Parts: sequence; C-alpha cells; structure tokens
Amino acid sequence: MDFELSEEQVVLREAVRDFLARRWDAAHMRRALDDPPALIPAELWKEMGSLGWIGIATAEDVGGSGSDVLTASVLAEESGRGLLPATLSSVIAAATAIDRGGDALRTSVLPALCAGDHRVVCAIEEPGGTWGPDAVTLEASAGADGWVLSGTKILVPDTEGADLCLVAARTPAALGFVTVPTDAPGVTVTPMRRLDAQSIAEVTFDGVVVPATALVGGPERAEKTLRATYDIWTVLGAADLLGVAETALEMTTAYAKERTQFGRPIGSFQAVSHRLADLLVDVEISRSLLYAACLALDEDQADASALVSAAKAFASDTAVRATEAAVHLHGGIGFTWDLDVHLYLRRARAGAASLGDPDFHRDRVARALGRDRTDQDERR
Amino acid sequence: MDFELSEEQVVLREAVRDFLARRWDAAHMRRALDDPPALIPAELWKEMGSLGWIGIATAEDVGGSGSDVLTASVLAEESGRGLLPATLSSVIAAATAIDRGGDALRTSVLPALCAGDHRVVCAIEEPGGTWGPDAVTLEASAGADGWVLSGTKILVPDTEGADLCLVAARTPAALGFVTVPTDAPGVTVTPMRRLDAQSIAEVTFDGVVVPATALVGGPERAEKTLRATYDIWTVLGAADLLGVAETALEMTTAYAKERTQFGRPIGSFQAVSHRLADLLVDVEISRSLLYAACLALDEDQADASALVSAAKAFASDTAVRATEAAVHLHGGIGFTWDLDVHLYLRRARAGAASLGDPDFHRDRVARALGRDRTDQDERR
Amino acid sequence: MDLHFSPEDEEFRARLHAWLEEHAGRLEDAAGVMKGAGAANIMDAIQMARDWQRTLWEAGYVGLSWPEKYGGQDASLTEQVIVTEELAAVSTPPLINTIGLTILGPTLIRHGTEQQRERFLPKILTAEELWCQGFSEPEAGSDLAALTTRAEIDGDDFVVNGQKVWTSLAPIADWCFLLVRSDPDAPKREGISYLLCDMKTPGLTVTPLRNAAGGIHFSEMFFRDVRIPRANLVGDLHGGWQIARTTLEHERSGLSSVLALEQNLARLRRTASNIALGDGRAIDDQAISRELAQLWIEVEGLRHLGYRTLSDQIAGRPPGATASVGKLFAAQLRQRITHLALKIEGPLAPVTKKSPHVVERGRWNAAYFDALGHSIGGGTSEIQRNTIAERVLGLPRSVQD
Amino acid sequence: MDLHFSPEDEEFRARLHAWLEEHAGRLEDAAGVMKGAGAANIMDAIQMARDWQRTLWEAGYVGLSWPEKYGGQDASLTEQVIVTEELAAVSTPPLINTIGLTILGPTLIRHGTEQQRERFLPKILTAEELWCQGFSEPEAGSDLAALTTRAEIDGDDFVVNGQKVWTSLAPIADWCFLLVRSDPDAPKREGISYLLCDMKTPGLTVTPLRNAAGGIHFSEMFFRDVRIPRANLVGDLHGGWQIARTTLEHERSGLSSVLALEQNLARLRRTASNIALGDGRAIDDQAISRELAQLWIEVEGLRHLGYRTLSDQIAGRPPGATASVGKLFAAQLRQRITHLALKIEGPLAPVTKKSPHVVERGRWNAAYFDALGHSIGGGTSEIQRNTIAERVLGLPRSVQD
Repeated sequence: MDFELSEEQVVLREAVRDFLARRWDAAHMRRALDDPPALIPAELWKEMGSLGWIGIATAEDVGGSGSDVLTASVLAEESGRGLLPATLSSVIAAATAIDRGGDALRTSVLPALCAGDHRVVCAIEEPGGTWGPDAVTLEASAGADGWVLSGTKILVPDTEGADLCLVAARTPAALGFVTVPTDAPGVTVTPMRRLDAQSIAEVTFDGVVVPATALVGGPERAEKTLRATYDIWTVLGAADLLGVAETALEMTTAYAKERTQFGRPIGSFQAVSHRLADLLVDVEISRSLLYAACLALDEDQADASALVSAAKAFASDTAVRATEAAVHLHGGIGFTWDLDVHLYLRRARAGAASLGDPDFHRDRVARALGRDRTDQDERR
Repeated sequence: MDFELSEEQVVLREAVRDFLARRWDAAHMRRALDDPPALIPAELWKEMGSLGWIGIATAEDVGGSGSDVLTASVLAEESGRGLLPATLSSVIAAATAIDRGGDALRTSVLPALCAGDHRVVCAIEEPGGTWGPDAVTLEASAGADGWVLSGTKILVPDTEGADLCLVAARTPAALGFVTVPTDAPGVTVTPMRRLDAQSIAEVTFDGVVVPATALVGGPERAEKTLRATYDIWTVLGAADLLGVAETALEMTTAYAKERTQFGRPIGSFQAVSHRLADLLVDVEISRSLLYAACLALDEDQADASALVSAAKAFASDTAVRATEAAVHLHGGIGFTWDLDVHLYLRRARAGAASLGDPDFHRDRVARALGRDRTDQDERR
Repeated sequence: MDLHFSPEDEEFRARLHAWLEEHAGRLEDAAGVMKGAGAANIMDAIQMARDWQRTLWEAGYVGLSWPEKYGGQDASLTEQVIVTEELAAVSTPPLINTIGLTILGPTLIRHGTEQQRERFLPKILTAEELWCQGFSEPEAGSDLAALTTRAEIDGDDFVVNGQKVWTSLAPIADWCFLLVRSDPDAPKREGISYLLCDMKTPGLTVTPLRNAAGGIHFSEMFFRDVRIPRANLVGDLHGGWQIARTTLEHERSGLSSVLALEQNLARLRRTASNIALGDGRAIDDQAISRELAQLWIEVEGLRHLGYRTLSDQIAGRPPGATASVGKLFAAQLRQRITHLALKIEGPLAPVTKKSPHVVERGRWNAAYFDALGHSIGGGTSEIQRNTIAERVLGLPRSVQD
Repeated sequence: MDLHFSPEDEEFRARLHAWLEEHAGRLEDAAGVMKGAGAANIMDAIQMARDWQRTLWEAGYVGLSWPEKYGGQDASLTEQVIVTEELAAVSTPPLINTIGLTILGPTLIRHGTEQQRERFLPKILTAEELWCQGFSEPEAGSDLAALTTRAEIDGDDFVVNGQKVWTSLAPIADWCFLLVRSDPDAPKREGISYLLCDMKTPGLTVTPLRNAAGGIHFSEMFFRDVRIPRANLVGDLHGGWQIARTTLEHERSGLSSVLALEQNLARLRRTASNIALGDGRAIDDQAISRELAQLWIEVEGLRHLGYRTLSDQIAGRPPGATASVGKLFAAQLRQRITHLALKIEGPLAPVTKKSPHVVERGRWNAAYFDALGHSIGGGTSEIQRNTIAERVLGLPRSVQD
C-alpha cells in the first residue's frame, strides 16, 4: 500500500516545474488576453515531445513513454501552475485514444505525435448546453464513398497547430471518434476565445466524407475508447485546476504573511487565516480525489468514471474558491491587470466550466450511485 | 411612507415581552421534553383572551381586537422569543379563517374563542411528504346526511384543549375547511411529539359525517379562506422563528462579550465576531421580509403569497443558522441540558420544517415568478 | 405601517416620468456614452455625459437633498427616492460627477466654509467641475488611517508629497479631494487633514491602472511638492479623519442598488428561460430555479430593508442597524447573482464576447468581474463585518491599533 | 502508487473476517449494550461491554500497535487498518475503553515509566480498568492551557483541588488521567503536570451532566484535597503540557471515521429512496440527489486522504498536512450528512421517536445532535483552523497568549 507519488513522479514534477519556470512566462497569457490567443510555440512543443511528455501515457512501441494517467496528471497539474495552455493535456488524451483504439493509426500517427512533430485535436462538445459523449448528436450517415459528417462542434481547443481532428460522432457502426483531416473539404474552423486567453474554436462539418475505417477503435471498441478518452481528458482537467488552486493558495498565503494592516500581518486575522485554512483542506481533498481517479483509470476499475467526476467536481469548486479568495485577499492590488492573480482566476473559471461543470459531474455521480443501488437490489 | 412598527405596536411588543417574562418560564419547555408535552394552562390562555391577543386579527363585532396580521406577528415573534407554545399563532390563524369565512360560525364560535373560553385547531397537513393546501387529499364525499370524511391528518397542533377542528378537505363543493367537533364519532386523536416539546397529533377521520354547511366560507369563499389562513399561519410561523433567531443572537453576543479565552473575550476573534455580524444581517433581512409579507397580506396584494414564502424561507434558514451558531459558540456549555440554548435550537429546527420548509417555499416563489413571466409574455 | 406615497409625491413622480419619456433619446445617447460606445472620441463622450447631467439638473432632478442656495432642490426624502426609482426604472447611466455629488457635496455642506460651498457646490451639480477622490494609498487599504501622504505647511500653502491609488476618473477630473498626514507625530487618526486640490496643480501626475477585467477604471496619483492653498482645507487642521469617516458612514437607504440588482436578476431569469442547460432549459433545473427564487427573496429583503432605513430617516429616528447591514448584504448578493449567471451559461461561460455562441455578448462575465471588484472597493466585506460587530453588536474590537 | 494489500495482509483479513462471523452473536449483544438496550441493568451492560473488549483482545484484535510485552500485538500499520475496516464493516460498537486505548496507552508507551507501563497497559487492553480523561475545565475550553486545577506537593503526594468538566465515562471509570497546575508562577504552558488518579480516591466526586440531546454522556469531576502519589506522575514535573499536546496531535489516518461516515451516507441514500418528499421520493429532488452525490464525493475524498496519511506513516515520512486536515473536514462532513437527513425527512423532521410517522425511529435527529456536539468536543473547528493556519501554512498566530 502506497498512495503517494513515487519518487520518479516527484522528480518529474520538479523537472516540469523547473522547465516551465524557465521556458514559459505567465505574462504570455496576459498579453494574449488582448490578442492573438496564447499558443505553445512549435519549438517548445517539439522540446516537450523530446522530453517524452506528449506521449507520457502512450505505449513505448509507438514512441510514447509508456507511463500512466497518474504520471500524466503531474504534467497537467504543473501546466495549471505554470499557466501553460492546456494543449498538452488535450493532446495527451488524444494520443491515448489512438493508442487504445489500436488500429492502423497507431503506427501512422503516434510516433510523429509523440515526438511533437504533429498535433491531433479532439472535437467533442456541441452547442446543446451540456458536455460529454452522451450529448453527442453529430451524425455520420452512410454515403456512397463511406460516411458523411455534418454538424457543429464548439469549444475545440488549439485547432491552430493540428492537422488531424478526432470528431466524436454517431456513426452507422457505433458512437465514437472519427478521424478527419483539418483541411478536408467541408471543414470550417471559426475562432472562439476563452476567458483565460486559451484558443478554442467552432468547427463545422458540412458533408465531410470519411471512410468507414476512420472510426477509431472500430465498431467494437469505438465507444469505450471515446468514453475512456473523455475520462482521461477530464481528470487531466482536474489536475490542471488543482495546480491553479494550489498556486493561488500559495501566492495568497505568502502575501498574507507580508502585507501589514492595522499593525499586524493580515494573515494573523482569522477572517483571513481561517479562509486560507479551509482552502488548504479543499486542496488536500482535491489532491486525494485526483490520485484516486487516476489510479482507478490506470487499473480500469468499475468506479473509475464516478471517481473522475468526483475529482473534477471537487477540483473545479476548489479552484474557483481559491482564486476568488486570492483576488479578494490581495485587496485592490489583486484586481489589477499586472498581477498574475486574475490569470489564475480566469483559468479556474474557464476550467471549471470545461469538460463538465460541478453539477454535471455531481449528476453523473448520482446516476452511478443509482445504478449501484439497483444492482444491489437485483442481487438480493 | 412608514415601514416600521407603529408606536402602538412597539408598546404592544413590550407589553407581551413583559407579560411572558412574568408568566411563562422557558424551563417549562425543558421539563416537557421528558413528558408530558408543553401546554398553555387554561388560566393563562383565558388571560391572553382578556388581553385581546387571541382575536388580535379578528373583527371587533365578534369579540376580536380588529387589528391586523402585522400586529399579530408581534405576538408570534414574542412567543418565539419567550418559548411559549405556538398555540397562540395557530388559534389566531384559525380565528381569521372563521372571521373571513363569514358564515354562522362567526357569531356562534368567535366570541368564546376570542375570550379564551374555547379553542379551535386547524388540521391541514397529511402524510404525503409535503405541506399546504395544494397537497390536501382528504376527501369529503357526498353521503345521505351530508358529507362523509375519511382520511388522516398529521402534525395537528395542540389538540388537547380544542373542541372544534377545521379540517382541510376536498369536498364535493370546493377545497376548503370543514368544521368537525373533536368528539364527533369516527374521530381518533393519537399524540405525536415535536422535537421542541410542543404537542402535535395525528387525527384520523373514519366515516365522519358533517353537514354540507360545515364548509367554512361556503363554496365560493372556501378555497380562498383556506389559502389565506395558511398564509397567515405561515407568516406567524416566520415571526416566531425571527423571535427565536434574534434571541439566540442576543444570548450569544452577550456570552461572546463576557467569555474569555486566550486572555481576550471570544467576541474579539473574527471567527466569532464575523459569524455574529452575518447573523445580524440575516436577522435584519428576515425582519424586513416579515414586515413586507404582513403588509402584503393586510393589503391583500397580488404578490402576498410569494412574500409570505419569502419571509418563511428566509426566517427558517436564519433561525437554524442562528441557533446552531449559538450552540457552537457557547462551546461545551451550549450543549448542556440546563442552558436554554438547545431549546431555541429545537424550536428553530422544528419551526423551519413546519408550514413548509425553505425549499418548499422557494419552489412556491419560483412558480409565482414563472406565472409573472408567463403573464408578461402573454401581454406582449 | 404603509408603503404608499402621498398624492403630491405621486404627482412629482408623474412629472418626472413624463420628462424622462420626452428625453428618452438623450438618455440613450448618454447611456451609450457611459458604456464607451457611440461617441467619436473619448473627449466627446465626456462632454456628452457632462451635458446629460446638466440637463437633468436643469430639470430639477440633481442635488435633490441639497440646499437651494447652492443650486440644490431642498426636496423631501420621498422625492429623492422617487427620482432614484424612476431613473433606475429607465436605466439611466450613473451621473458622471457621482463622486462629487455623493461624497464631496454632503461633506462640504456639513463641514465646508461658506466660501467653499459657494465656490464648489454649484459646479458639482452642473458637472462643470468633475471630482475624484484621493483617499487610498498602496500601504493603506483597509487600514485607511495608516496613510502616509505628507502635507507640510509652508506659508499659505500645504506642500503635499506622496502617492494615492484606486482613484476613479482621475485622468478627466478637474478637482480632487484628498486626505493627507499633516501631523506625523500625532496618533494616526489625529494627524490627518482633508484638502481640495486642483488637478492642474504642478507636481501632480496621474497614471492610469488597468484592472483585472482589462478595463481602465482606476489611476494612481503622484504628488511631488504639490502646493495647495490653506483656503482649500476642509474643516479643522488635523481633523480630516472624522470628516472622512462621517462621510463614509453617511449611508443611504441603498434603494438605488436594489433597483440595479432587481433588473440584473430579472434579466438573468430571462437568460435562464432561453438558454439550454443539461436536459432542458436552464430554468428547468430545479436547483437553478430555486436559487433564482432565493435571490429574488433576498432582493426583496434588501428592498424592504431599504424602506426601513428610509422610514427612519423620514421620521428623524437615529439610523438603526439597517444601513450598515444593507451594504454588506448587497455586495454579497451582487456576487451571487453573477455566480449563478455563470452557472446558467454552462459550457458557454468561459467564452468571451468576440466568439460565436457567446451569451448576451459577454455581459455576465463583465458583471462577474465587476461584482468581484465591488467587494474590495469602498471597504472590504471584512471591514464591514468588523464595523457591524463593533458598532451594532457592541463586541470588542478585533482590530487593535 | 497502489492501494493493494499484500497476500499476508489479505490472509490476516480473511482470518479476522472468519472470526467475526463466528462471533456474530456476541457482537450483536455488544452493539445492543452500547446503545443501552438488551441488558437488564446498566452494570450488566458495562460488564458485557468489558467482556466483549476482552474477547476481542484475546483473539488478537486490540492493541495492535502496542508492544507485545505489555499485551499488544506489535502489528503492522496495514494490519491495523484492516482491523479498523473489518470492524467498521460489521458495525461493531466502539470499544468501551477507547479513551484508554487511544489516548492514555500511547502516552504511557512514549512517556511513562517502565513501572507505569507494566502496571497499567495490560489492564487497559483487557478492559479490566476503564479510563476517563480530566483535561477540560469550565474556564479552560478551547484555551486548554488556561486550566486552574491546582496540585501541591506534600510529601510523597500531590494534593489536588479543582474542577474538571466534559468527562466521558467518569461514573464508571476506574482511573482518570488529568492535567493539573503544579506551578502557578510559571508561564501557563510550563507549570502543568500529567497525573494518573484512582477514581476511588477520597475527595473525588463525580456529577453527571445531561446534554442538549437529553442523554448523559459527560460528567463534572470535583477534586477536594485528593491525594495522588508522586509515582503517578507521567513524564517530568511541570512537563505535562508537552505530553498532552503530543498525544492530542497523535493523529491517526482517520480511516475509521470514514467508514462510519460512509455507512451513514449509504443509509441516508436508502432513506431518500424510500421517503416521499414534494412531488415524489426525496431522491427524485434534483438538489437532494446532487447533494447526496457531493457528500459521496467528499467521503471518497476523505477516504483517500486517509490512505495518503497512512502511506506516509508506513513509509516513515513525516506526516504532511493531511492528518490535521482530515479531522476538520470529517467534522464538517458529519454535520452536513445530518443536515441533509433532516431536509430529506421534510415535514417529519421535527417528529420525535415516540410518535407515529417518525422516520427510522428518530435516528437522524439523534445523529444531528451528535454531530453538533462533535464539532465542539475535542477541539472546536475554529481551533483546528488556527492549527492548520499556523502549523501547516505558517501564518502568524491569531491567538496571542
């Protein structure tokens, strides 16, 4: 029994933190709030590829590092801490989809993807006011030369550098990802922008023709692959938010020790210190849930999806509370453009409402608990 | 424009507070937690009758004081403060039902009722997991000698001294109160007990025969009378809870000034003082909503029911928060039997879940807001 | 107890209502200007805003509580309330000289010399002179009395050195009222003076600050040997703290903020009815519908609290707990409305205003940042809880100094 | 990272499981006894509870972390966890001598003399001697170090005078461990000693206190010239504060409280599925179903926090923030579960257990009072927030003394 990061994972965390501190500046995000959106430069991307980060959770035979979701979460958490665009998380998730799908794409796409020479993007969400695979309505209908896709995806991250799009669709064979080259005829990309300067887009598909072999995982494994990928992406989103929350708490704690009002450091007032103590509790619970969810995914446990939802719901609430407290407890200065505090607030708010907001995930947990109960009743 | 109590109402409040301080001891409620339930003695009841309190909101021609719901709320609030059983509120409400019903009962029942010689009780709630007139299922079916009532009422307060019961029923003519003598054949009273030692009962009706004239207000005014009475009773419940909340806040504030820990009065710690400040805010908002609701009832405004729900929802939450804080901030001593703090907590908890809990009333407000919106849409 | 207005008051309201209908066009221009749209350049916009305030004043709807001799209306409290309500009902923009109207004006009426009143008050009303406030400093936020901007007397002048921050309107203001430390040796609340400074005085420079929402609302002001004539001292030398405190405490019934909250909430209900969330519309989500109901309850609570404050004022009773309570409650309510708004927007909450699919052009994200700023500016919620604990509940001070 | 137990551990679990099945009858008796039912009189009940603890000890499932020479098991941490989990899974009652087992035992193992260990430890394990704790005093609640019970040295004895309060089990305990002020002139944390007192010593009287829920759980203890031999001093003279503090800080992984919370929550889900509320069953109310989900999330969070604490202990790493965090979070969670329970009961929440229509014989009202008491006893949540702020976050002290 050992429920903490391994030594290797701790070393990786330090390495990532150092690397990002040297190679990525939060000020990029501030500038990007004006225009254009924040992107990871190609050379940085390539470097992360050579460090083995992009294929962290992808098998070694196709260029990945062969590690697990828990290790990937270390990268996501540090991306949150360092305000690196979350492209890394989304590509890590996309790579696992192709890896698990296990078809010809594995060998054709993954080596270049893991090396950082090539990017893949997942297009899942639609304009229906909710999230995730269950809400996918985009249909691939049978056509003369394969399948024909029509419909709209939104909130698609980082289309800029991507040449391949994994589109969640209801095909004649199964619900699953269909691969579509981003330059295929009928694909239109319209930029959107996130509150925290990250790049997102609307992608529309107007009679886009793909072969039936484009279904990732084939009819049998397509849906499972899509759902597993969404879970992995979601848990990386939770890790990102944990990094945001913990950093906000650290910044605010440091400020509370040093800022003096009424002749005392403000951290000696219980209105401040108790709020920070409560946030520490939330951060520690978030971390515990994150580990639980990653482990459940890595061990393919039956309750993995419920734990993923638990981790995401709790981390979202924690990040919003922590960053709002950070703005508030920094006082006027916390509300200025030049301090990084609002960048964390923006990322927390944006992340909390991406990949399912807390109520979405609580409802998912409620359904899972309901199924458990029904199962038990039936077994009696 | 004057939105505070009149001088007369302020004088009445002082008089009631003095009277209860002399004539009613909170210790009665503590003893009653063991057995038997707390009842207002007949002589005290009679005295309140002669002071004009029982018929406070009843017309003068039948022995009432001819005052209004707002003035009645002063009595209810002081009952909460003084931990007097809430019988007074329920009988005040019942008296307004008969007064507004305007039939023969007015002259036959009200003079003795207002004088305190006679008690009437309202039986509205049923075992269906919700509250109020809309949930009434008890049916009065047409029989040879009038109507025949069968069904179960629960949470009926203070049946002990009552000779007449106003039973909310769906009659062939209308939804409304039907008067039933408590000793009529087929009526069975089974005692229940409230958390705060107040007397309640289950009353079952098994083929109880009543004449069609027993419908209070007759077919035209029966439903309106029932609903108005429930609103009045509910707003008096809110006033009672406000009295409880304010008293708990005062007790705790006094304790926080005097109790010393770590060399300082505990009221100088923000963990204590800010919690008390927030409670003061809640108490003041509760009071404002109470006045708004009473005035709306007294002026028969269209939004009266929504404001009644607003007052009850907010006062319930406030009373629970205030009394839980009182227990907590008194520390160990607040959790002892001999201190009155838990008596207020019990009354708050019991009152908050009577006459509709906060969610019930929020849903009622939501429906009222929905109707407004629909009305507006239709007018366009 | 009654909430009715007298027939005279209702007549006053009818006249105002008619006037506003007549000026509806001007009104929309002004509203556009305050939102930074519709005017060719910023100086035009400011001029339009000044003109709008002047027009409103000429019609008799600015400075209602002020004495007639300084251009005010000597109006009754109920008339003030009616003006507030009617202006809010047609969503007029805030008046450009609000700081002068609500803070400096009442201060001068109470503590100014006759000469100061005659000199400054009329031009506040007409917006001929715009005012800004120099109270906060980088090291003196919640602990305002810790301010260190120094003023030394040199002949007939104060010579001021130091820095102020979080100043609204500084780049366009004509005058500034500020607090300075005039006696560094006195206990901290007893060595402060209250001065009026012409913004064109040499040595005074203004640097705009960008806020977290990206807008420019505040500035820093730097004073380097700025000379202010002694005639511009308000009240007693070293007596500025008491003056500033009474102004800050000069709480109003808060009814105008209620009206803004009510309009926001009504708009949010419409948003919730129109937007998809989960399995249906947002408003079909039971938790959201209940929270909307709860917010309506709280807005009603705040409104009726305001009526109680106003009743005390009308009756000349000492203000009870209600005034300080309203301010704290309103700040929280404002935040909760925007929190719920973001929840209602669901997946679209993170989308900014230039994107396809954005909800109502990003209004709720803007409102969210605004509300966050509000609980800091003008006294944090923590300071307000301290105030209630000490002054209303009579608890011992948690902040010793 | 893995949460699996070794094959040896799983074998240990299987043996325990079999043992528990075999003793299921005894178990139910004991559970009934702890709830005050099924035994003819209270003394019989206590004897049954003592017997149950002894039986469990004889089987090797009490005192797992204690050295074998004093009757303990010298077991591994994972074995301790397994025992906790399995006992919770079959809902065994808490052991009657829990205070002795969890507080005094570890203290004596660490700070006692060899003679004290040999004399006292075995009889704690077998429940031959029941222990109670005399720490709190009426004027020293959260500020425990302010205690005033005096101990003066007279020959070979301490002579103790004063009053203790909130003592569990005092009427039936054989021994008491207590803190006394042995040096009134020293700074308040440096003049305290830690003593062991036979409850039959002349001058010691016990008065039961009734709590807000109506039960008798606590007592007051009065000391009038109570003589305690010097041999019963634990640790150094005047060194009692440090000893008590390290014991209070000797946090466990908290996994046993998780199991209790989990069972409570599962039961509440069943209640919600069966009870009518509003238009359907309580669980059909979206807000209630979401809150049940949220509570499940938080119980899972607490459980996995416990695994992290345990992992640190197993690996011999210094305990991180997790231990103090778990205690605060668990107290809040316990209250929130009972709050939700009362909401789910709806109109029946105020009905007491002797009434028709009462839900599950009033279990949730009892749990509600229990949970309220929990956030006071053993250090209020405020004190725990102070501790986290100071010791984990390193913030300056808010409480000066």
